[in-house]
Amino acid sequence: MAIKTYLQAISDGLREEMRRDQRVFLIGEDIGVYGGAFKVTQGFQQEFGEDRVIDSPLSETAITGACTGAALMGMRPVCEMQFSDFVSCAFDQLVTVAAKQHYRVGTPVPIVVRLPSGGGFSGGPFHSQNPEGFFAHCPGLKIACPATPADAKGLILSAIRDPNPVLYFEHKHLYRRIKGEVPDGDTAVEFGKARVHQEGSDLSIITYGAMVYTAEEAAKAAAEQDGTSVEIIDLRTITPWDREAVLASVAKTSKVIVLHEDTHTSGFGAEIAATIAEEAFETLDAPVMRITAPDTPVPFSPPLEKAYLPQPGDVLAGIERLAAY
Amino acid sequence: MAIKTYLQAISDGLREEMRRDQRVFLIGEDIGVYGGAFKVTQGFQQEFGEDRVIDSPLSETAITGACTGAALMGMRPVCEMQFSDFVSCAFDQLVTVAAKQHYRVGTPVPIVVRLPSGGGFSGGPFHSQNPEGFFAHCPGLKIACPATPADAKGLILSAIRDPNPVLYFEHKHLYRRIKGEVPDGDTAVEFGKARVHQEGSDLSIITYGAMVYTAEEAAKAAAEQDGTSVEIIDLRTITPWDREAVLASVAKTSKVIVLHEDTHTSGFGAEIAATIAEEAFETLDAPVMRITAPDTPVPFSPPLEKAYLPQPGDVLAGIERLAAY
Amino acid sequence: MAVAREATPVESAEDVKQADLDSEDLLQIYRNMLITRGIEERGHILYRQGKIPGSFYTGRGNEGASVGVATAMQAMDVGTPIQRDMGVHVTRGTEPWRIFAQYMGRSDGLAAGKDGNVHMADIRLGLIAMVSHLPALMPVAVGAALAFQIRREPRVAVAWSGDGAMARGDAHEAMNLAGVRKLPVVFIVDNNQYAYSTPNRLEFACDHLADRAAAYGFEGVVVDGCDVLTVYREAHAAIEKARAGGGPTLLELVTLRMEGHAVHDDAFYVPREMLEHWKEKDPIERHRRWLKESGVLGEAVDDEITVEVKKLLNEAMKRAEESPLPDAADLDTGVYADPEELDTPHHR
Amino acid sequence: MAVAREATPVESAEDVKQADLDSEDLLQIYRNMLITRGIEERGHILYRQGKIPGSFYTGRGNEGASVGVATAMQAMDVGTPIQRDMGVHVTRGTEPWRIFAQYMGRSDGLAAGKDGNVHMADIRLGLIAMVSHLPALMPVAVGAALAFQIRREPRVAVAWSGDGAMARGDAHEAMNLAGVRKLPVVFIVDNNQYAYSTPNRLEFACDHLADRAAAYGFEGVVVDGCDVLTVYREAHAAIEKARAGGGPTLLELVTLRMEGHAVHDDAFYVPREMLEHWKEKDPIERHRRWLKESGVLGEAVDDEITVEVKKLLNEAMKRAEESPLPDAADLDTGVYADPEELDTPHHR
Ligand SMILES: Cc1ncc(C[n+]2csc(CCOP(=O)(O)OP(=O)(O)O)c2C)c(N)n1
Ligand SMILES: Cc1ncc(C[n+]2csc(CCOP(=O)(O)OP(=O)(O)O)c2C)c(N)n1
Ligand SMILES: [Mg+2]
Ligand SMILES: [Mg+2]
Repeated sequence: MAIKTYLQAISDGLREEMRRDQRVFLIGEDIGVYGGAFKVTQGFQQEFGEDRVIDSPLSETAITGACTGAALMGMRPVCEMQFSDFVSCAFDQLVTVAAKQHYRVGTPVPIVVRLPSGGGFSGGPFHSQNPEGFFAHCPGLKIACPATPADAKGLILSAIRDPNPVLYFEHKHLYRRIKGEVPDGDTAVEFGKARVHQEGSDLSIITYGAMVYTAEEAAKAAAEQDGTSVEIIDLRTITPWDREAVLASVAKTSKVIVLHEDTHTSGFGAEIAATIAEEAFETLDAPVMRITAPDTPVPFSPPLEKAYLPQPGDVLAGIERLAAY
Repeated sequence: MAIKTYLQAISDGLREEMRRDQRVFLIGEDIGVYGGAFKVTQGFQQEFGEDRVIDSPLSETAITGACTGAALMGMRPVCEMQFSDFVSCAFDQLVTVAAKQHYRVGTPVPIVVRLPSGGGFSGGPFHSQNPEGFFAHCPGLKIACPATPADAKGLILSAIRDPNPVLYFEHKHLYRRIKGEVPDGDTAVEFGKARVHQEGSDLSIITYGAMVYTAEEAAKAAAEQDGTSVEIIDLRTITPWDREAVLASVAKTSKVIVLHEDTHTSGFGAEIAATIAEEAFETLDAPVMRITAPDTPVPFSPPLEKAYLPQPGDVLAGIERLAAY
Repeated sequence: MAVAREATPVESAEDVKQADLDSEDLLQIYRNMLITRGIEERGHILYRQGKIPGSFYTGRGNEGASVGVATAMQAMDVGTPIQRDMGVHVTRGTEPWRIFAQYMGRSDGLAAGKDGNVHMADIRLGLIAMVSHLPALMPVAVGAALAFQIRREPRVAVAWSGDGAMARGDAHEAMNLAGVRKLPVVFIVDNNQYAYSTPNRLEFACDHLADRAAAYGFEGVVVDGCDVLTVYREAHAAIEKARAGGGPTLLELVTLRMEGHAVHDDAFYVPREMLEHWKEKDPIERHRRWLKESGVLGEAVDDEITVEVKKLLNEAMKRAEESPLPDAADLDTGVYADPEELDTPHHR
Repeated sequence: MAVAREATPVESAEDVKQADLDSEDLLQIYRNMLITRGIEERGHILYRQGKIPGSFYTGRGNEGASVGVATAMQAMDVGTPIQRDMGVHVTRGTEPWRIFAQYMGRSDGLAAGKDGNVHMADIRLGLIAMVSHLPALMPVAVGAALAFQIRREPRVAVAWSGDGAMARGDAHEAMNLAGVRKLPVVFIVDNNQYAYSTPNRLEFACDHLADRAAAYGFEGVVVDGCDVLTVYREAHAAIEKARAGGGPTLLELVTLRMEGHAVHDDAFYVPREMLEHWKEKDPIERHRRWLKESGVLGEAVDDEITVEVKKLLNEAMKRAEESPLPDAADLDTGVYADPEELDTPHHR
């Protein structure tokens, strides 16, 4: 067990799996010589060679499509979008080709798309997005959004071993800011199993990715303020997502906030909220509250971006409102 | 006032607006000489010439991007995706370029993308989709899904005049099957105003597009069966959508089914259901029920496709279940 | 300005020998072309009888192009044939009855009714099932080639596109990546001069689509797609060049789409004279003539083959009609793969 | 095999006269290059002072290319400059203080703080604000050209791409559509030999990106991007050809990116000798030398211009710093346009 950054955990997971499984290779823009825009694959090309760590042309469609083809030939490709925002250029390859292949003709497409995502550093409308909500609507894809270093490693391992196309969202704001214990060795984390980030009894916050820490701060403030006990459920993966864990938490607390950094309308929070409202109708003591980014592009200038991103204060206000319901 | 097919209504709307406004032009695959895969623009090239009815190369990205550029130069472009499924190839141009332009720098992008959508004739996974759910998650786009000939015409007029990028979903199964009165002349239908397709008091069905008729059949059966009175709300546009009308109906009936042909998870139904559950928490007498296609690609073979598409019987069963709640 | 090479036609038996084809191969090509056309003709009838749901596409006029290329592939090679390439499926050994079952949406169709018509392939025969979105499998074929290159396997991927589909970004990104990494892939353009109703002149502005190869640093060749032997020779050369590490080639196979885009389309926009002219060039008739002139095919054998093909197809149709429709309960199976499914040969 | 033409350098004053430039134009080019570099140098300082949020990009080495092309455009023309093309904004009259305000995310920035750094443009100056996703504005520029063609206006659109971005599908679809319809558009490739850390040889496999023009049926020209006068001449010729109905041209302007991809990148992957070599070719120094040798620029005027530019930029920085940050209340305004916004000049 060692303390690692979130970024280091992803890097270690990739490296270990590449050592373990010759079929794994990486492809993306500037991931080789440069080691990736965020240096996740620094040193990889030296260790694994140019054949397994491929600096591709600026071609998200070709990168993604090539992964599908290589996967069909028995490889385990892992590609990187330089920023998750650019996955819009690979949308068709993911949604039309990779996602539907198995249903249509029964051939598995074991690919992983790494997606550095999220805001918080004035990246502006094209370097800050959380596009998971688009893909959550596409049957055939799986989606991981780790929050902790241990999950970052555990989920990248599972993603690579999964026989399906997996979108792996790695939150840039967590890369170097979040450190945590990462168990040594082969510690894959199962998809579809939520994690209780913190137990509580008065109210549940259902969230994932960087918002886990926003929830944590708000919960701490609430506890200090008037002893409100907040349970935080970290979904870890949103396709599949752990309805049972969510419903169990709601059954306990009867009040729930769904929190994400993606925009509001038709975000994955809508799915969670709709499901809770449907399945836990009898249990709920208050309407399910969604706290999300507003329905705008991600603005660049700090005062706007700060207002855009859900802040601990926003969540605290939500907790208070729900508690008073 | 004349009786027209849904297809004729779209065609008339386009033609009239092209006569009225020289800035309107059409671009798409096979829309000129051939008159479009569904013949919506038959005869248009003869009337308006090759400059205003452009047979483009097979290039959804270029078509959509070119519309944006022409719009920025003061034109009112209307493009056609041959099938709405192919809009996945223009995803980036819509979501990254067209949708964000006004927020970023204040320049309006008045384009319309026509999207023949929907299943029901063994089109299979790539000619039957209802991809509106993906785009409902993108701020900056507007989305229309007319169900009646009058709305088909009224909404295409509004779409062309709207200063924003509009996705106009025209349901292929309605093209020639649905006839109805279409008022003569310039009868634009406002975006964001739902239509009460049929009044009722026991239960509300919130829907749009072809599912309006599925709801109608089910409602009829329910009425005949035991006098259950179903109200059907046709949203007409899903961005923006008429929350007030929906909430007013729910306030009246206290029970609600959200129905769409798009797939379930993170479909627009989740947004509607989540919103109702949040805003009408005190009014609801039963959980909001979603009836949708399952989370699979659209299968080809008739028994599978029939099972895939929500049928009147499925809706009737939902009505019964909710009524008994 | 044309930059691609124009392939000279195969003329003599000597040419053919150089191309490594013996008499049995030449007859097999003939047989495969007949089966290909036979499947589509019968499919068309089944469609008119209401036995095939959805739409129906044929590749009449493209039998030489598709069979020629597939014949040049080795068993270990892989390909991503498209809507006019029934000949590829046939040549690589797809059983006709399964194709009819596919058309009819039956359980024994290659997509088991989940997908229809030409959206099919048998991965065990090295073919990857096309998607509608054209030409989205070009990058996929390039990825297969990438796998071969990484594993140092002497295998080649063959990627197909139509003339119209060459306008899409996927074609560009795929060919560019292949050129940069000198991947073992051969690009085939089925240039049948139309994309639905859109003629070549509204699709591209260079002389030949094969000219595009220069933009990606490899060779382009324009080939008469009605001449199966020339197609074979050029495909063989390109495939073996790729196998030897020589990188990609782009072969443009020029034909005319002899029927509508799909059966609902009477192709009124194709000039009648043009159709007449290309009818003369029919690839099956041409090959038959060549076989006869070259003494490879006598009347008797020709009759024998014709009867045999007819029998094969009639039995295939019968068997396909016996295949059950899928069960509605299968609707939501198979969206995701299970881990054990990775242990299939093509995944090792 | 190279197919593009290689532009011969402008040498004499005679050449220049033919290119329609008088002394004032030549000095204005010089001034614009100085302002361009000055803005980016000062921006870099502001960034290090923590006054610019996010990331920071410069186009050092590209001043000749960007100013040269923009000088060749007429006021009625439009363009979609990219991350190395500050010279285009400057040449077309964007006020430097608004660029600094843009960098700093202030209300007076061209994007009013909604977007940052080079993602900006003033549509009233005929420029369309770039998006990050490269080169997604190439089809947009083509659409502008389509509007001009439909309306029979003698206007030209200029579309920029980097060398790296040319690998993307958008570049292909845009150039193909432009070629097919012979649209009045000129494509500029800022080939600075790298895409972030990726060198040309991993981006494309043809000799020159300008060779690609042949794939779309128009002319490609390779130009020394450090030579502003040659850039001007070729851009002028291409733009006027387009205006006259001659269709598109692809100009590849070869330079070297003289700094990292953005300020966080020390560009360790660019060989030092290469940087040294290209430093000698600096476009500003080169033009200055040429002006002096041609007798257009004397010491006194040079000093005057230098002082004037310094003053302009210092005042601009000051003014920009006085511009307020946007109000959080503006967060959700402007997602949708209102109908009356269509009544702006560029929308008529
Ligand atoms: C991305 C995409 N857009 C539109 C279509 C609809 N479509 C199907 S086939 C076709 C024409 C294809 O032409 P070509 O590539 O020349 O192939 P052909 O059918 O002529 O063999 C079109 C437009 C499609 N399949 N994919
Ligand atoms: C579609 C897309 N993918 C990735 C990126 C990230 N990115 C920004 S600039 C850049 C390199 C661009 O290279 P080039 O086109 O040569 O322009 P240069 O920066 O060298 O001027 C990359 C990869 C992007 N902006 N857009
Ligand atoms: Mg064709
Ligand atoms: Mg570059």
